[in-house]
Formats: sequence, C-alpha cells, structure tokens
Amino acid sequence: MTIGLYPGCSLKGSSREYTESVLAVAEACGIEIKEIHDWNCCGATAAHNLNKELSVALPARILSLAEAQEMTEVLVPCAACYSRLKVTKHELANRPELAKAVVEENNLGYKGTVEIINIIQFLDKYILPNLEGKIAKPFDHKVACYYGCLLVRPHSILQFDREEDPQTMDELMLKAGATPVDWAFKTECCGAGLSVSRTSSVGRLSGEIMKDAADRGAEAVIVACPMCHSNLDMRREAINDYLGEKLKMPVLYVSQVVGLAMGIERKKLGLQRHFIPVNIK
Amino acid sequence: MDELKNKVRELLGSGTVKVFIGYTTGTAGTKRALFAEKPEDAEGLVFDSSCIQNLAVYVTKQEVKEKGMMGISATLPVMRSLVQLARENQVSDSGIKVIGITPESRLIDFGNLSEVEKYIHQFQLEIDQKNRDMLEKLDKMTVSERWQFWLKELEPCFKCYACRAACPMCYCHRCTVEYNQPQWIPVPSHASGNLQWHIMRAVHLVGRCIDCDACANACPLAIPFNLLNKRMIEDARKHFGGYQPVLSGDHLMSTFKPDDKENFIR
Amino acid sequence: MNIEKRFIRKDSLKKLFDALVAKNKVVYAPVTRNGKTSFRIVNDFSLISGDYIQTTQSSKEVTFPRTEKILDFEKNKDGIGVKPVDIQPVHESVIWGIRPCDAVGKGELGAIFNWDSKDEIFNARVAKTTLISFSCSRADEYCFCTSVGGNPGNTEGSDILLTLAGEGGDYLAEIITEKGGAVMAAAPELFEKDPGIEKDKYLASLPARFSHTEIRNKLDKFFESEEWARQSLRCIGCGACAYVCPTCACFDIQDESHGKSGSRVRCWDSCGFSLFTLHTSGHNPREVQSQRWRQRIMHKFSYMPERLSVYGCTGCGRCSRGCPVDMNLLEHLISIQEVTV
Amino acid sequence: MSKIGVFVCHCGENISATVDCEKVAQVAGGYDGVVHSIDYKYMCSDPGQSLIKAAIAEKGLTGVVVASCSPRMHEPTFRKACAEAGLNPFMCEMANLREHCSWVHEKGEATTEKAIDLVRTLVEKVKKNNSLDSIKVPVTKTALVIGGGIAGIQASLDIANTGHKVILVEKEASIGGHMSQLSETFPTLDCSQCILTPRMVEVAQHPNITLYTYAELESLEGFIGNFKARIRRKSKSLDEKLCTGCGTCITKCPVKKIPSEFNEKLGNRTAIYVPFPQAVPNKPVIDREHCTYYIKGKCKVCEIVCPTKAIRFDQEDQIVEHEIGAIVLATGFSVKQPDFFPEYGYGKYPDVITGLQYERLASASGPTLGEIKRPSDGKIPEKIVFIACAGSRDPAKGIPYCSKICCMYTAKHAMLYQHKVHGGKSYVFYMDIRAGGKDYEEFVRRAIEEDGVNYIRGRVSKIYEKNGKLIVKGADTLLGAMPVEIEADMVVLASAGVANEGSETLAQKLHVSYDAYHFFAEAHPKLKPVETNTAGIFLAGACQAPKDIPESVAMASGAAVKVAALFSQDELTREPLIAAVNRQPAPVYSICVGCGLCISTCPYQAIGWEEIKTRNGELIKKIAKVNPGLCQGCGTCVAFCRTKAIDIQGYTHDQVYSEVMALLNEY
Amino acid sequence: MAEFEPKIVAFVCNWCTYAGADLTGTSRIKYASNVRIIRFPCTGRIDYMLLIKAFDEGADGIIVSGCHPNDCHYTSGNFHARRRWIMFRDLCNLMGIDMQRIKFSWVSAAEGAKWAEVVNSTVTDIRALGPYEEYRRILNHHSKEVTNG
Repeated sequence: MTIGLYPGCSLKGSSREYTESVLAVAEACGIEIKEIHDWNCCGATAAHNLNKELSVALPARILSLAEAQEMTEVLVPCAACYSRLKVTKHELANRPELAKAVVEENNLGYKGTVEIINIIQFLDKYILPNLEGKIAKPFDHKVACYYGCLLVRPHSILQFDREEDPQTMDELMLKAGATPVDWAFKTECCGAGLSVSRTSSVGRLSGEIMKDAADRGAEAVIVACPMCHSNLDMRREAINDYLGEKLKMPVLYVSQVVGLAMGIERKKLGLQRHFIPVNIK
Repeated sequence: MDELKNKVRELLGSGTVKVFIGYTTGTAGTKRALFAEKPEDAEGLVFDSSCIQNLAVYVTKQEVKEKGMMGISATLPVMRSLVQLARENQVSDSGIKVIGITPESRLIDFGNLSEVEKYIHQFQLEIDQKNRDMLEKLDKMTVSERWQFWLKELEPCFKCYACRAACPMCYCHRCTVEYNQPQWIPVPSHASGNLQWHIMRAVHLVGRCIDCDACANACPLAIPFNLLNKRMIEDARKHFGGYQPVLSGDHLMSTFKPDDKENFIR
Repeated sequence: MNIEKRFIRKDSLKKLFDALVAKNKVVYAPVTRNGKTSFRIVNDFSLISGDYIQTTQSSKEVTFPRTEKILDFEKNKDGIGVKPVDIQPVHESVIWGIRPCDAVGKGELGAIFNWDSKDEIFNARVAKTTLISFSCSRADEYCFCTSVGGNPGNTEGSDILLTLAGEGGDYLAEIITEKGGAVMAAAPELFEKDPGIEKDKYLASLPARFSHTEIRNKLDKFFESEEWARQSLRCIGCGACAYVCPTCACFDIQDESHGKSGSRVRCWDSCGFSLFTLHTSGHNPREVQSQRWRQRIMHKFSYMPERLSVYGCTGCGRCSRGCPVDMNLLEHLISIQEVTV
Repeated sequence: MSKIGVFVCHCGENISATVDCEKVAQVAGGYDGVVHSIDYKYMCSDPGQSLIKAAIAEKGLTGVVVASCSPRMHEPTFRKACAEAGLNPFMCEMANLREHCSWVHEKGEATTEKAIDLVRTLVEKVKKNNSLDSIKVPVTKTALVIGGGIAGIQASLDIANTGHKVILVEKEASIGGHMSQLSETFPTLDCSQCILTPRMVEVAQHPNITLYTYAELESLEGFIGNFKARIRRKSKSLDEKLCTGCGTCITKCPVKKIPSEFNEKLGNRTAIYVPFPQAVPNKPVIDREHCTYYIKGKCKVCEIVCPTKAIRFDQEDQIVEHEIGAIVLATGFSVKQPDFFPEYGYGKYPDVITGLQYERLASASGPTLGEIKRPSDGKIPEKIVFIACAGSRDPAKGIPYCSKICCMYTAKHAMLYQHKVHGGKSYVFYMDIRAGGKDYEEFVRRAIEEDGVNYIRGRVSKIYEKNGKLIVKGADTLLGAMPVEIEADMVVLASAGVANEGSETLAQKLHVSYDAYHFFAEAHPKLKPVETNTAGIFLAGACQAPKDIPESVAMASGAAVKVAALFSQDELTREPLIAAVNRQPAPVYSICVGCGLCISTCPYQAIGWEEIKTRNGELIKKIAKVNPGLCQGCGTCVAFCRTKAIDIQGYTHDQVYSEVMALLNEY
Repeated sequence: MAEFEPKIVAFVCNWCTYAGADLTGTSRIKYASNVRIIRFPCTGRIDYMLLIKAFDEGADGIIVSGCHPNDCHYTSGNFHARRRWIMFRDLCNLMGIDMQRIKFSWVSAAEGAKWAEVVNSTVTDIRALGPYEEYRRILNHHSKEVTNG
C-alpha cells in the first residue's frame, strides 16, 4: 500500500515535525509513503491573486508528476497546498478552455486520475483502522480542534466536512482518546500569510482563537495546517502581547496526537521542535 | 424430459389443466407446438435448445383459450411474455398454469404468475452481442446509408405479417394496419408501406418487446427488422433505466418522469 | 409441337444466359440472400445460385406482382378521369432456373385469372415470359409434386426443361414450346445433338405419398370434420403460405391517392388472415383459424378442380418450408387421407 | 355528402392587406363539398354573422369554416352564430388567417397560398366533424375547506354566509392555525387572538358549517361539482357529546412534560390536552404517543376523574364520506427549522430561537405570559439580535425565494421588544427591507425612528456563546462591510416560510399541481390566482405562497366567491371535446383489447374499466372506459392506444389525418 | 433559380404554442410563411404516425411544439409526449429518417418571439438540407410494377 506525498514548502521547513509525525504514524501502520519526485511549489497563497493560469499550472504539474509516477492517491498534509491542488483538479475538470491552455500548452500529461486527500482523510482512512482497540496511550486531554480556513472551504469544491462547525477532526480526536471541546473558533482566520508581514494582526486574530480555546478549558489546540501551527505556536509572543496574559497551551498537529496515542516516541513525532513546549503526555 | 412428460400427464390426468401447450418434434427434426389434451398426448412432448417458438402467442388464441385451463412449458422468453400479457389483462392465474423451463433446462412448477414474475426479474433484458455489433455498425453509417440499408432490407417484405402473428404481444383483434378510415398503414407492399408498417410495429412494442425474436424467426424472408426492437430495448435502458415485464404498476411508455432527460427540445 | 431433345455442355450454360441478356431480355433467376433464395433480375450469371432444392418464393411475382397498379385516376372539373395501365411496355422476360412444379403453377394461376373475364395484364405478362426450368435431382421432406400429378422432370408449363446429366455438369435440354425454340434460336450453336441421355436416371426419386383424386373425393364429405381444428390449432394465421405459394391468387384492391390523383393497385391478400372475410357489419363467416385453414385446403383440392379443373397445388412444399409454425401441408394431406369420416 | 360553407374575413384591413381574400374564397369555392364560399369585411360583425346564418338556412350547410382570426379569439362567437342558425356549433371550425398568417407575413403570393392551404385544411377537417352536445353535470352545493387557519376560517364563513353548506377539516385539535400563535399583528399591533377567536367561535356555531378537527382528507374522487371526499377523523379518545370541556382531566393528567406544539416547544402540555385555552372546539384529545395508558396499558386517571365519563380509550379512527361540489385548499405553511445554519447554533444555544417562538414569548397567552424572557434562564434580555432572511433568499443554504412576511414581523418583534423591555437594545441584521403594503413602510420606520431599533444592513457570519452571552459576528455593509460584533442575550432568527411537509402528497390526492417549492400552483399567476388547474378546486392563503394575514383573508374571500359562483348554477356545461372508447355492434363490441395501458397515461384518472356482458350477464370482454365527467380532453390516451380504440371529439383520428393530407396535397 | 421553399408542417398544442403563435401575430413579428400549423389539444395527443404521414405526403420538415415541462394545461400530457419523442426519434434515426427535419420545441403562450425564431431557424435549416428527395423517391410506388422490372 503506497501513498504519494506532496509535502510542499512548509513541511520541508518550518513544520518538519508535521512531516515527521505523518511518516511516523504511517510507518507504524506499515503504510508506505512515497514523496512525489521533483515536485514544485503549489503557488499558495500568492499565485491565484496574481495569475490564474500560473496558479493552476503549478499544481497541475505536481499532479501530472504524481500520475507519471503511478500514484493513485496523494496525501497533502498542508491545508493550503491541499486547497490549491483540489481547486486545480476541479478547475481543469470543469473549464475545458483553461485546461487546454494549461495542460496542452505546457504539455503536461495531466489526466486527472489522482485522488487528493488531506491529513484528516488520511488518518481516518489508513491509520485509524489499524488502531482498533490498540490505542496504547489514549490522549486523555481536552482539546480544541482548529480547522482553520482552507481545510474545509469552499465546500462546493473540497466536498469535505461542513464549512460551518466542521466535525471530522473532533471525531478523530475522540477516537484518539481525547475530549474535543465545543468552541466557536474552529474555522476563524489565524492570520495565515500575515505571519511575517503583519505580525500584530496575527497576534490579534490568533489571540482570539487561543483565548476562546483556553476559556473553554482546552489543554491543547490541535491543527491540520502548518500555517495555523506556526501562527498559533511560533507567534505566541505576539498573541500573549495582545491578550496581555501568558498562555502556555501547546499546539499539536493532528498527526502528532494520533502518534502519541499510538505510543510512538515523542522525538519521532518531532514534538521537541515546537516553540511552546508540549508538556502534556 | 420425462419429468416434463410426467408433470403434464399428471396435470391433464387430474384435470387441473385442459390443454397443455408444449413443444414436439416436427418436420426434419424442427420443433413445433404441441397441444396436449389427453395424458397420453404428453408422450409427444420434447424440449431442447431448438425449441425457439414463443408459445405464449397461443394463450391469446381464441380456439386454444376455449379449451379451458391452459398449461404451458415456458422458457424464459415465454415467461416474460406471459407476465407482460398478464399485465395487459390477456391472461391470468385463473387461465394458465406455468411450467417453467430454465436456461439450464431445469423444470419449475410455478404456483402462480407472481412467482413467474419473481423468477424472470432475476434476469435483465440483454440483447446479444451479434445484434449489438450490428446496431453499432448501423450507428456508424450516415443517415442516408441507414436509409438505403433499410430500403434494401425491407424491399422483399410482402406483408404476410408472420412477424405480427408470431409475436405474443400482437394480440390485438384489429391491428392498426387493418384500419381503412383513415388508412394509417398502406395495405400494399411497397417501400413506404413497408417502412410505415415496421415503424409502427416497433413503436407498439416499445417497453413491451421481451426480445424473444419470434418475429424474426417467423419471417419467411429473414428480414432483420428485429434490430428495431432491439434498439428500442437498448435505448429504453439508456434513457429510462430499462424495463422488465411486471404484473402490475407502470408500463414504460404509459408513464413518465418529470426529469426525463432529452437533448433535442428547444 | 413435340419435344425436341438437345445437349448443352456445362460451360455453355453461361453463354446461353449471356445470349439472353444480350437480346435484352429481363432475366429472373434464383439469387440467395440472408439464406433465402428468390427470383431476382440478374445480368451476371455468377450471381445465380445453383445450390437450392426450392426457392423460398415462387416465381409467380413475375406475372402476378405482389403490388401492381391497374389504373390511374385523377379528379378534375367534370368528375374523375381514369387511365388504365399501358401493357405495351411489359418486358420480354425469362425466368431462369425455376422448378417443374413452378412451371405447372403457371397453368394453375392462369386458370384463375381467366376463368371468366380474362385478366389482360396477367396474360400480357405470361405471353412475354419464357420459362427455362431445371428438373430436380434432389428433393426434400417438403416436396410432394408426385402426389399431385407432377414429377421432378415434368415438362408441363416449361418452355425449356434442363436436366443435369450427372457429375459432368452437362445438361439434357428439352425444348418444349415455340418460346423455347426462340431461346434456342438465340444461340443455336450451344444446343448440340442429344447423345441419348436417359433423363429419368438423373431425376430425384420421390414416391407419391397420397392420391390427390382420393383427397378430392374425400373432401366432399370432410367439411365438418374435427380434423381441421386439430390441424390448425397451431396455425397463427399469417399469410406466409399464401405469399410463397405458386398458385395462390387472392388479391385485394386498394386506391392509393395523394390529393387529386392516385392509382388503383392490386395487391396480394391471404385467406389465412382473420379479416379476409370480415364483413362491414362486423360479422365474419370464417371466425376462427380452423375455418380459414379448411378454406385453404378445400379451395386448392376441391373447389379449384371442381370449377377450374386444375388443382391449386403443385407440391412444391414452399408453404410448409415457409411456415413459422411448421404447418406441413404434405403431413396434413396424408392425415386427411387417413382419418375416417 | 357534406355541404360546407367557407367565410373569408378581411378583418378590415388586417387580413386583406396581405392576403388576397377574394382569391382564397374563390379557390375554396372549388373544393369538393364546398357549396358556398364568400369573403366579407367583418365576419364577426352582425351583418357578417347574418351572412353565415343566412347561408346555413338557404343552402342547408352541414359545416362552416370561418377563415378569420384565431379561434382562441372568436370561436365562441361563430359557434354561437351557427347554433342560432340551427347548425350544431361543433360543425364550425376556424382557419387562423390573421394571427398565424396575415399579421406575420409580408403581402404576396406565398402568404395567400398559405391562407388557401389553411382554409383547405379546415374544410377537410370540418367534413369529419361530428355534431356534439355539450356535457351537463350537476353541482353538489357543499364546499370542502381543508385547513382551519385564518384563510380556511374566512373562506368557510364567506361560503356559509351565502347559504351553502361547508365542511371544514382541520388536522390539529383546534382551528386557528398559525394566527392563533401570534402575539400582536403588524402594522396595527392589535392582538392576534383578540381578532381571531371571535371568528373561530363563529365557525363553531355557524349552522352551515360542519367542523372536523383532528381530521384529515383521506381520499378524493370525482370532478368539479361532483367530488366525493373521504375524511379520516382521528380518534380523540373522547366522546365529544359528553365532554363539557371542564378541563379536570387535563389538570389531573400525570404526563405533564410534553413540549407544546402550540407554544413552539417553549412550554409543556399534558398527554390529554387542548392546544391552547381559547381552542375551538374547547375539548381535549389524548395524544396516544405520550399517554401512559397507551404506552404502559395502565393509568386511566382522566377516565377516573372525568365527571361525564367521556373518555373513550378504545375509540377508533372514523372515516366519514361527503359529496362535495367544490374545494378550498387552505392548508397554510410551515416555518423552516433554521438548524441548517450550524454557525447560528440554533438547537445548540437555547437562546437562539425562531420568529414563531418569539411570537409565543411575546404573546400574553404564551409560556411567559407575554414577558420577553430568554428560554435558558428566564432572564430578560438586555440586548437582542434579530436576523432577517434566516433561510430566505439564500439559494446556497436555504430557499431562493423571499418569504415576504419576515421583514414585517421582524420589525414588529423589535418594536414589541422595545415596548416590553425598557432600555433594552435591539438590533436587526437585514439584506433589504421589503415593506410593500398599506402602512407597512411607515411601520418599519416607526420601529427604527421612534422605538430606536438598530437596523444593520449585513449578514451574520457566526453566533457563539461565551460567558452566558451570545456573540453575534456580522458585517455592516453600509459602513464598508465593517465587522460588527454584538454580545447579545438572545437571538431571533426570521426563519423562512415553507410549504407544509407532505403538501405534494395532498396535491397528488387532489390532482392539483405544485411548484418547485411544493406550494400549490395557481392556474394563472395573474388572472387565475385562486383557481388551480383542476376545475372546482381553489386556493386560499399561504398554501400557495407565503402571505400575511390581510392577503390570506383577501384570497380566502376570493376563493369563497369562486365557490359561490359555482354553486349559483344547478348544472355545469362542459365542452364535449373528450375521449371515448370505441364501441361497435356485436360480435366485435369494441376494438379495445383491454390491455389497460392507457389507464396510467391519463392525467386525470379518467379511464376505468367496462365489462361488456351478454343479456344473461356472462362477461364477453373487459374494455377501457373513459369517464366523461373526469376527462378533460387532452388526448394523451388517444395517441397512445395501439389499436386506436380511443378517439377524442374535436381531434378525432379522422379529423387530424384529413388535416395532414389536406395540408400537403392539392385538392 | 428561385430559392427552395420547403413545405413544413407544425404540430402544436392549443394551450401553449398555438397561443404563442397567436401572440407572435398580435406582436406583428414577421416570420417565414413556409410553416402550416395543425392544432392539437395537447402534445400528448400528437400521434407519431402523423409525423411519418407528413413526410409520406411530401413534407420537407416538421415542427412539434407544446408547453414547457410543468406548464402542461393537462398537467402531464407534454411529459408523456416527451418520453414518446425520445424513443420515436431514436427509432427514426435508426431507420435512416433524417431527424434534422423534425424540430421539437417548447413554446409557451408568452413566447411569441420564440415561435418566430423557431419557425425561421427551422426554415433556414430545412432550406439548407434541401427537399426531402430521399423520402420522395420511395413515394412513386407503382410506376415500377408495370413491368415488374
């Protein structure tokens, strides 16, 4: 059972631990993950604001590579990349003239045969079935599942979960032994791309998120997107400045939680890489 | 074979059935209909793959009906015809006893027609590959080529109406071709008359034809007009998900769906 | 005239055919299509089918077309103008390769079309048609010409009768009529001297199975017999038997008009059809199939001999071959002969 | 031999300007069977009609073709003229030389040729026409009104007051409908129940009205003037004659915690209950799903305490049948549950409620006796948010159409809040304010200007609960889509008005059509708003589309007049252009073979069976039979019948066939 | 030579298309004069054999038109008609009858302009196709039988 992997830039850099945790859980379940060879940037988030064709062409190349490398299913852990790839597949399927311009003129052998799955679908489909009854260390904590903006929007294209008040991650956490809290900021914006350019805004936006999570008694925020993670974790200073308090709540990737539940050692899950120490077991 | 004979002897002997419609050996080994009325008549009964006539055609025939309770050895096509005929109120449990003969020549003693219905619904109406290929070939032709094809094929038709007579579904007391006020279908056999007759026949069988080929087998001139019926069967599936004879409920062409799909109406 | 015997070599047959075509005769010959052999206009000898015991249809369509115009009409100021068909343009035609039984049929058909008024169109066609028959070296279980007074080498009705003389493929040619002579005249060199071929030993053997005279006598007392119903129970009432029959002559008259003008046509009909005898009142003297079947047999074996002193059957067996439900005429006639009334 | 008269009309210049009318008349004169052919300036004028009458009289015409305007215009005129001259009106046909020829083509040969073709076609048709008598059907002068809301009540009273019998069927235990749930009504703010209850009582007491509450239509057969309705009276487990409505059973009933439908689940009721204090009839029913006796087989407290021994546990549903002449459909509407907006948290946060629930809170007869208290803790909300279009005008999530009443009731809600909660703050998020109607706009302005309701033009993106407050996040599009966040104590969703559950089933029972949203369809959007396309069945109120009270009442009165008009006749005449199954003398009897496949083609279930029997009753054959009362003459069965055993007057096989022939051939 | 003027027969329902064509008239919208309308109560009444007959009598083209789905005066006649047309077209198409010569349309009583447009486009199309010679050729039935040659 081999599944293609499109890491994208973040998973190779700022959020290596995300990649590590994904590979770790996959390995533990004997699932082979094969990175797409010679992949390129997905264009997120700038491209589609600047050049429609380019924003489709970049993911189109990635997908045709996957096809050429005989992959039927590609896991895209980064929500931004996931969104771009899904949108591209949708556009190419529904806009022949665009498809022509992009696929033919760049002679990409794109056929549209690759299935694109996000991290939650991946864990749900390939990992959980292997855990029936063997959750080694239930992640027995109250968690706030934070989906962010790109994982579930727009529903018409992604056809995944429901836009407002999504549930899939919460269900996943339940299975991992955690207790998801009912909170209001599941899909609010974290500030995403402003991380560098306008840190203060990130402080405010992410701040509200962390605050609500904390108020609802969450012990950790669970994310499925490197952007969200970097903002909620790396920008904690800005956040705390905005909130005027010292929030220590850790931010974990959904894959890391599943890893922990499976009893995979923390280092393999890259937990030590976080800015806010993950001091819960 | 003996099983069939015994069954029929029993049916006739007990008087449950007054006439049993089966197959017997005819000229040069061909098979034809046998109407057994006395237990000893059952001796003549045979069954094998050469029994192709659709015997259901007889259950609407006055002289046969008059004999009283009918029994019939029914192959799959015959069973289908019987169910469709029942749907059209031409035959009912009070008039017929069905002894089914499965494609594997197994005998089924059906208690009533709804059992027959249940049985036939295990099978789809599937037209055979040979004809499917032929239809494909026709589809590849241009309209004019098809037109020429049919002019040529229908030219020999001298309107003996063996196709109609052999079809269990053509039981009307007065067929539309026999109208003369107005004269819907020209009586003489000529290009347009033949064309109109075969169009009409095909239309009347849409949703009713069960693809037994009785018509084609009956044609003394081997005209392949059954292609028309087969195309209708295929298209019924394409457009409306196909049909099966049923004892009650809607008939393909006497009903509709508000969302029937078409691409030709502006 | 008395019959003149000649000898035709295998390879001369084609020459003869071509000669006829060259004399711009319309030549009808057996052609096989979809496994059915029937008479079609042929110009190319190679198209002619040699391997058949009997054609599906008789050759009657040449002289009695399934649909033929008998007059044109047109509405005009002073009523309706009628224009009978012009029989002049009827072609000189030759029917090549018909069987002796068909040739006999010509006579039986003629009797019907001339029993009181003379049918001009039919007669014109007959007059211009030459029959080149081939006697039968084979017969099948449907054939019974011998039972109705014919035989596989019967010369009656033919203009020329060719008999295949053994494996060599050469033929004995019997020139029976002047028309036949005319054909010979078309290519005299092909008609060589007869080396004294014993025709009979090349003919199919077909012992008679019943006597048609006996049948005829029997039928006088047979009208009310149960046998009709028994025999016809499986008859589905189509017109196949009548339409392939060389002697069935029933026809319907139809006026086909488009607006002002139209034609009156005569087209085949069959006594097997349930509506054949339907009255306007709704009454039908032949209500059920058994009565129609009886009519068919009675007509051919009782009424015709009685009124026209010919039988309505040549024993060609086409009706039985063509029947969708295997109504075997021979078999039924035999059983009529056998049952006691 | 037919004697046809052809009358070519110039229609002033309208036809003759492009068609050579003289020529048309002259050519037509030459056709077989045409014994009289003239042209004239105005055929529809008196002199014109006299020409036709005279010709009929003098030449004994057997058929008339008037070549003039569209038959949809003047067919009745000319048929009447023929009838007056003693020719059967159905022996008159019209060739449409104006709308279909002269008005749409240029002057010239081709146009005149077309005119000639059209006339020839109709000449050939009329030769095949049959003399027909129009069909007379009796009228049963009893109306069935389905639905006991304000529309049904109004319709019933109006009809009853014209002296005709009315049968009013209401599925709940009391009439009154949604209106009885409302507090005050816009734009006058008079108390809903105060104006409604007198009407309810009037219904109950009216000698011409038979009221069936807790009842539903089981089935309907027949046709205009002659329906037969079967009504299921659901068992109330009560002998209504004995019951005095004292209410002891209700006070004693141990099952007290059943969410009250009438109070939109904001209050509770008992298992034996009357929906609300002013119910009509004011007699209880037992809700068998919740009653302990029906669940556990014991209890019977009500039976024990009932002073008149009126409880009947073993009572069964009862089917009553009535002959009906006309029907008024007044089944009203439902409120769409807004739970498809997860972001609004309806169902999750008790203080997010629907408009109808708010009505109950605001109503003096409601669970809070008219005080605005929030459901969660009964606190009086200091800040309240109203969200308009919660589902309406929202193709993505809700329904595309505008529910029409929400703008007004939202304004009313806000106003009531301001009146009841002094110093309270109310906000209304809206898309547009649609206040069309007498005094409506003024009403909204009052809410804004005098009562200080804050109207914010924008949508709400999210509502979440925090520290006992409902955080309402939205945008103010009039301030450049500036984000707005309100910490509210209560949120009211103006949820959309939708068709009732199962309305399509009812429509099918009645053979009336319904629109894409399952509201019943009117026969014509403008000119026949209360008729359905099934003769004799009319619409009133919100079952046709969301409506406010005045509109519903007006429509109800409209429907009532239609019924009254129908009942003013003793019998109806219908065009006899209907189908019939061929019949013939013995031994054929009929060409129909009785395959019965035509039965399901008929849009009106007008085809049934007929058994042809011998004198001593043996069945000869079973054939199809068209019920002339039900048949509307569409001819769908005619084109479908294989044996052509069904034919339809006015468009017989013979007629249409001759038309095709004549159209394409010279005669 | 003069432009070919096709003979076109229109089979229309009384309630929608016939009324629509009336509206075309009252709106004085001009269109080609090749089309002749035959009025039916409903498209459900239109017998498929009549279409064949029209060709058999020398029509070059045919228009069949009625109420839009859900607008049928008889609630469902047009739905039945539509289903029949779907099958009938396939059959004719297989038979080699040129389906470009039969135009089906929904024209409501309000669509006067559409009717004109339907007629005009049909006329243009049929003109382009030319006279229906192929069918005409099989019509002089009897000439050949004189000699049966």
